[in-house]
Amino acid sequence: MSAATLAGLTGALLAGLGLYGLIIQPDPLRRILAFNVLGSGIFLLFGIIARRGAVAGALADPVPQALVITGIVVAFAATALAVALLVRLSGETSRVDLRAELSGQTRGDGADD
Amino acid sequence: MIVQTLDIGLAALVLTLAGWTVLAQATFPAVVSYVAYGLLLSLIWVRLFAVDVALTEAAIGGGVTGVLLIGASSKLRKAALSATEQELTPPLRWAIATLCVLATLALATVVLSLPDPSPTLAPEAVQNIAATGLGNPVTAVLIAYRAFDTMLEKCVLVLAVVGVWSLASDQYWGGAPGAPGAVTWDGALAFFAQLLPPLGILIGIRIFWIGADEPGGAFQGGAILAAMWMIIMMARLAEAPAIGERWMRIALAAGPIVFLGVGILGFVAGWGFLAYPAGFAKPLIIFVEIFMTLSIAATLPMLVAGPPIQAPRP
Amino acid sequence: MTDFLLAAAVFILFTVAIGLVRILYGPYDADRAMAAQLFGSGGIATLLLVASATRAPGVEDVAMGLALLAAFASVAFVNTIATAEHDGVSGE
Amino acid sequence: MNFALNLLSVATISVGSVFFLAGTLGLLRFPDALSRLHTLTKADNVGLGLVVIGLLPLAHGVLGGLKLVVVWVLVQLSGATVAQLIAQSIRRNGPSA
Repeated sequence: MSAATLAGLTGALLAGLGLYGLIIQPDPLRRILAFNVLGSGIFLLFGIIARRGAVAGALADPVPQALVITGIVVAFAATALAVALLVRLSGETSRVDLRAELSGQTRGDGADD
Repeated sequence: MIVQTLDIGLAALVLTLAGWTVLAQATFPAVVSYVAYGLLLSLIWVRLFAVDVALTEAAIGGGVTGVLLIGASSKLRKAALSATEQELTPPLRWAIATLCVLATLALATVVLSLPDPSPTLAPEAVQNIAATGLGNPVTAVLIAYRAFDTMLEKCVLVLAVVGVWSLASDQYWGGAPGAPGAVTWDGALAFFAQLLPPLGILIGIRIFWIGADEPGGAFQGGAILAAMWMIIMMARLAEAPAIGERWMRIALAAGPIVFLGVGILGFVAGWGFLAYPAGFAKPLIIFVEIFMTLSIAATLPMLVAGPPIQAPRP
Repeated sequence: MTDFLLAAAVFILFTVAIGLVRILYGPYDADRAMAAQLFGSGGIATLLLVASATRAPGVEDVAMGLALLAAFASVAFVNTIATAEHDGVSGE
Repeated sequence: MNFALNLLSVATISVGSVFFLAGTLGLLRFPDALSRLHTLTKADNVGLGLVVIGLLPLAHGVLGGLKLVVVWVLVQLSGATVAQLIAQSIRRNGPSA
């Protein structure tokens, strides 16, 4: 098995693991972490596509690499915004539970992404 | 043979740390696991010969995100944890686990059935690179071939800062994020924060500069500059600036605005929106990248610092 | 020589990785920060060895980036304690 | 000459690896937080230093070698600072901090 395939399978496992954490973790900060694990798994899939596209003059296809770099930046921005929302929520209500505030309203746990 | 041991070991370690990040009982171990996980990811990116990505992951995954998350875990520790949260029943838990295993299997099937030889844009990227005057195809993709993505990414960063700031209470609008005062000029941390930035700024500028031809570039260099500003603020050698400061606003918006300005200039001058004129591409690209680097160096610390919590000075 | 470098990389990576169990089992948060710190320098050594063995270009810059930021997580950790103290809340 | 340099590399990198092992053992086996801190922040600095010395003959030119040394200096600086900071926090708050 080549290094690229191995990294790809690792990426698939990371994505599954992150997805699991995103669903089962009650703590929103843990969900943010799980979301980042999920994201990095997907980035690795891009990485192996880049590596498999290597040609003379480039050790890896630059297009997926550039997409991943953009992705890392955007994921960081989203994480920072989610963390700021969470800290603000806890400062306001002294709790990090999303459900109590949302009962009776539309259920939306999408603050994590 | 040994290379395979290394790759399998890296994969096993990265999965272990991801498992701890997701499943650890307490939050702090999960956060520390995630920091170590970021370091391992950049090793894996080096193994995939994606050094530009490894550099980005090293700057963001290990350093800046670590500071953000460790700070968050400490701030949230004081908040009452959601005790009312109902536990998931075991059958539901199993159902979720099965779903995630299926998702993993689907992705793994995709990985194993990728076409061979793989479709690639690398030849085109390498062939046309002379027109940009650059030597690093990844930078060429970011700043020339797919400039639109990069421009929007910079806009996303500015929007994220606006989003974070919009969480401020009304009385703090225009004030500074972070705790006030407590300037201590002695101690190990202050010494470190005085010694590191000169070297770090040099390395950051170098990584930005060589990005034209070798792994590196505006984002990676900017992230390192951002980290140097963060260490100065963490050591309390300088306070976080008020978000109402004009220079702050200009620094944040300069990157996307200059990028967009050059793009529109191309539209007006007839060589195309977000395109560069033949023969003059590289100087223009460097010009855009300088402002992007500065913007990133200003944006990342502001994202980590969070919304303002001090009233603005009159 | 290549094989030796890779073997040394594998050895150092796994050695420092064993130390990571302190992240899970602590017992104190300081131990967790220390484990991450040791893993940081071990990871940098691994990176340098792998880069030298596989001749991947530009990896020294990655190592410099990691080395610049090696202290950040621990500094953030110590800062959170200082902040907690300042607010009159001690650690756990 | 080349053989002698290779031998030097092998020797220093091997000894460096042993220091990493020592640091890990200290982190795992030592009874209290301060002694754990002591071993690990010293062992990993020496370990990395020896690995860097071993890699110097294989570096790409003077700039490559300089970068290796810079990496080591930076880790040294970080390790020393972190050791100070964590030790101070342990001394003030007890190990539970």
